[in-house]
Amino acid sequence: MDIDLARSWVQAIAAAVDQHKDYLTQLDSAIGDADHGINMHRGFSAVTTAVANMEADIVGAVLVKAGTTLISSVGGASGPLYGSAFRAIGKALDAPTADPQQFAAALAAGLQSVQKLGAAAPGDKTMIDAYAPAVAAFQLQVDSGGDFAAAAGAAADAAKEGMRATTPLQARKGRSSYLGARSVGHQDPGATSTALIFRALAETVAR
Amino acid sequence: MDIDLARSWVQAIAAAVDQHKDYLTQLDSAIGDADHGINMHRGFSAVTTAVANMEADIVGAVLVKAGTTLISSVGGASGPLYGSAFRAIGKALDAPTADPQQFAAALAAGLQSVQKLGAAAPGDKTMIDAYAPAVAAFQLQVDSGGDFAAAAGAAADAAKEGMRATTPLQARKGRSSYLGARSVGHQDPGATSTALIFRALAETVAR
Amino acid sequence: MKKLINSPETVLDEALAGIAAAHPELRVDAKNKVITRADGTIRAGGVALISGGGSGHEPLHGGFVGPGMLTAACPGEVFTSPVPDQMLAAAQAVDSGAGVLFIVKNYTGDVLNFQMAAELAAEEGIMVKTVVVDDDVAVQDSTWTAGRRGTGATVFVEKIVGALAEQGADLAAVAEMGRRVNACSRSFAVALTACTAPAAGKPGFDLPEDEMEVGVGIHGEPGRRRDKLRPAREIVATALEAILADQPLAAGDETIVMVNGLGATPLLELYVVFNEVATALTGQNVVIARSLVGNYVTSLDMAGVSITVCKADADMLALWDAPVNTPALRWGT
Amino acid sequence: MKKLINSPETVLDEALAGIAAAHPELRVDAKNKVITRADGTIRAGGVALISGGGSGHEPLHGGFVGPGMLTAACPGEVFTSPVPDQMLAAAQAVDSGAGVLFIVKNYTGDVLNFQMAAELAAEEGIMVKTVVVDDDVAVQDSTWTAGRRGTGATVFVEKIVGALAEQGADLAAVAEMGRRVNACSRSFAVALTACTAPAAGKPGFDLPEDEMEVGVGIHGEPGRRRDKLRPAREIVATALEAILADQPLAAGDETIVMVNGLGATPLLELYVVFNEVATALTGQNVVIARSLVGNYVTSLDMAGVSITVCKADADMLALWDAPVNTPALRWGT
Ligand SMILES: Nc1ncnc2c1ncn2[C@@H]1O[C@H](COP(=O)(O)OP(=O)(O)O)[C@@H](O)[C@H]1O
Ligand SMILES: Nc1ncnc2c1ncn2[C@@H]1O[C@H](COP(=O)(O)OP(=O)(O)O)[C@@H](O)[C@H]1O
Ligand SMILES: [Mg+2]
Ligand SMILES: [Mg+2]
Ligand SMILES: [Mg+2]
Ligand SMILES: [Mg+2]
Repeated sequence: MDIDLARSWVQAIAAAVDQHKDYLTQLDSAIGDADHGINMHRGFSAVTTAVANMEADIVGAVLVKAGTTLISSVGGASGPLYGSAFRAIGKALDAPTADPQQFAAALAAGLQSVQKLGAAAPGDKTMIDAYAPAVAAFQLQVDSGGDFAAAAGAAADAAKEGMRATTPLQARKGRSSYLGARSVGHQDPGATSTALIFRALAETVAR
Repeated sequence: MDIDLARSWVQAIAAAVDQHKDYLTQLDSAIGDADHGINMHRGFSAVTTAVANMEADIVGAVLVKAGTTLISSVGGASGPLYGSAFRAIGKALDAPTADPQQFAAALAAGLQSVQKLGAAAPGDKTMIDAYAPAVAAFQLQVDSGGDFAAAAGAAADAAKEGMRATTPLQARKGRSSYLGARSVGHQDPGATSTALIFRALAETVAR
Repeated sequence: MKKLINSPETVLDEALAGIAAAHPELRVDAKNKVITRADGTIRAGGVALISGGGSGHEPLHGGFVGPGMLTAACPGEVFTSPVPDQMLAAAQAVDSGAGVLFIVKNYTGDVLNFQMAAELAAEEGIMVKTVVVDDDVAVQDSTWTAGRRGTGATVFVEKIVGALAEQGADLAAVAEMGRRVNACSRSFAVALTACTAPAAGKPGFDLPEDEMEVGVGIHGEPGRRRDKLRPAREIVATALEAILADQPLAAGDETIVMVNGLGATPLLELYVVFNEVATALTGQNVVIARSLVGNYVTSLDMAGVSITVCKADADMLALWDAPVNTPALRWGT
Repeated sequence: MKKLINSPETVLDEALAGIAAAHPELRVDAKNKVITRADGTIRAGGVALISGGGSGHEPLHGGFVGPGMLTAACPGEVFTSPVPDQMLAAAQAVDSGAGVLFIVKNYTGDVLNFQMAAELAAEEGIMVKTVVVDDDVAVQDSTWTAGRRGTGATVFVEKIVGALAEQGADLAAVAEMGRRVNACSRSFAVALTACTAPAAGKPGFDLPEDEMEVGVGIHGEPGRRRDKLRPAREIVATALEAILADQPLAAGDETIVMVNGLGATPLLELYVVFNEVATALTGQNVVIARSLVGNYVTSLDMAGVSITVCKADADMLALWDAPVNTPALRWGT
């Protein structure tokens, strides 16, 4: 991964969020407050602008900028969580390029930072349920010799599976937890946007 | 007409209003504020109670009482208007009985009092459009030798016709006048309750 | 019908009991349905102000009873004017001998019932004058109608006249000021939804998802015409056009402006509307000297807004600023 | 969607412009989205109170900025917590050196964003303490949830703590009082209709004509359960049962009670509800020492009501009675 690829990744996320904005909001309408698509859209639109012409000499600079921008523009629960994730990922990538092993470690640092901030565990029906398996799948591919594209593809698939697996869960964190048993049967909006983020990574890397 | 008949008349009005309450409200909903049935029902329920056990030695006492009770319990436009009408009718009947000629004059006094208070002319789409033809028809029957029952029957028919004739009119008085041309095509609620009042008279007298 | 009530028949009595429980500064005469100030009435020799009208417009009128505003309010059944007995009882309760001013919104029912009350009060030796409020420019030609409706300007009349009465002005002066305030006030309203009167049980009219009623009153009746729903900016332009056509305003004129929610409109939206009104008026160099944004003259659960503009002179502005201490309007000391 | 707006994207900016135009006593920083008092900030050496949250709950929080209550408010997008930059800008604008108290409703988003702001402010050398309000007993077991939501008690905390700050108490004392008020306050809400967020464009949920959502929050989300619509008396019984189960009240206890409309509920109905609350509590010899009935913490155009009960001690009652001068709450001198 290099600086341009990092930039392409966040731009690809922005495009995906733009496309799936109403879907994310609709998911959040069922078990939340009907703003997740709007929040993500506001955030990644700002990110696109922020990273467009920025000078960067390390990969992480773009991602730290993305994270900081998310924090400053999203609000809600997802803003600080995704913002910290991208900041942590970026901080771990302090060179002009990153190899798959380094990127795996960075993704893990991002996950850790979300969990530190939000205190959610796997199974709580949050973005963690897509993020954690994605990180694990990425690492597994890298460890078994897979290249960046293979790792990112595996991560995207795992995130999607994790996202799907949130449907039968009862939420224990975030706004949907207020619904108690009524949160069962709905897919988590944050897990869904996390799946978009990893799919965007896979597609960017594969290009 | 004697005291018992007067009492029976207002009780028959109360019964008719009770039966047609929702219909009156529905008519008022189209071109007014959806309370005419409720208003009339509140008023004539109070009248029923008020005249139930009252001592009276003249016919008018019952009707004055009815009018005073309407004023004290109805509110809205119809309360003072019907209240004054019944008070005026009652004041004109200061004997234990009244013959058809006397009753015709009393009805006319009632009409005059409504017009003095409300300043509506025939054709303004108000209760006047049922009341005025009823009074005229009653008088006509009496003048041509008809008995009380015939006169009351003619009045009821005329009131009903007058009520029907309000439908194509544009309102110029009361709340429905605010609708301008949009009031056209709806039957006036007050003309409808007036028709009920004269029908109740005809049925009471015929019994 | 979705309402937080026990039964349509008991709404008014129970709401009055709630008002009594919530506002120790008010006294609620449940039998006569009269709301007065708990601390007696008014200062000795002062003119008493009595208003009233159908319920369903809260905080009007009960919420405006208190020092600097009304002396008494007479709530009728929902959307039905009160009966004369109420106003008579109120007048008897609060008259200091200096007389009472009836503040009446121009509806046939209200006018007739207050008129009967005035006659009854006169028979009891109480001096009565009446101000009829008729500010709604949606109702145009009074030879073809019952005359313009009384709506938002009622708040302006009650506040300004209340301050004058508090200063000890006599009945004639108080009534004259009421007429002046009314004469320089205009209102216009639009509704996005119909309201549901508890006893009627269903909305007063059906309104498609993309339409609004233009020129509505405050009793759930349809307006002058139906139109496609438009952006706030265009709605405000329509309302101001009607208001200014009837009462032109010149550069430098000072106004009191109320943007009033009809019941179900979020305050957030009322501020959006006020922004449009302010932009439009200040664009013509008209000064918004004072303003109210909120729910003051409602129409149960109707979604919509009314805009009232009063071209105020210095006297009126000074009286506006005078202290007022009521449940719904409170400032100064 | 029926809204008096120009576009979903511009609602917040335009509403803030409307607030600025309507309230000369407030200063609205449109760029940073911060509302402060126009007359500078607070008295020298005083603790500043900053609150904020998603928009759509007006008058909360901007309507509570003023002497005796908040120093600044940070409105987020509709139903979305503000971003840390807003609270940082607010803290920088109003800190007198005595520190700022963040009053935060307990939602993951609000808590995280205020937490980040607190870190940023600390880096700027501003002392910050935070009170998290979590009064909603509809959310029960915090090991299974994000913890109880913050709703109506926010008004109590802001008012009482605002009075204490005005008296010159230091940051620790002010924060401690905030925690005390929160600890003795409980809320419960029901909704008769869903609300529609402008950007979402349609109601958050479908609710049949004869059903209600029981135990809702203030963000348009469905409640704990759905139930048949019931008379006000039974709804109040359900709410008080939940409140009293969590915070028992004994005969003689003094309370501050708020019956709060969620946005589209007529004041007439709120008084009916308050009457039921008053009847129930006084039936148990619990004293309603102070009360609020009206729209204070709304949920856009949701029809429904929340009931908040604070078991208040003498300090709290005295602070409650202290003067307050904000757009939405005003009394004393
Ligand atoms: N404590 C948490 N840890 C991780 N993710 C969380 C947490 N709380 C909420 N989320 C995620 O945030 C998503 C909601 O984001 P969003 O709708 O933007 O914010 P809000 O809930 O404040 O409206 C949820 O679907 C969930 O995946
Ligand atoms: N000026 C008037 N003269 C005669 N009848 C009138 C007048 N104004 C209104 N009405 C009658 O009153 C009826 C409405 O009565 P009601 O609904 O009880 O009162 P309100 O209009 O105050 O709600 C109208 O249908 C009309 O027949
Ligand atoms: Mg959300
Ligand atoms: Mg009517
Ligand atoms: Mg009526
Ligand atoms: Mg949100």
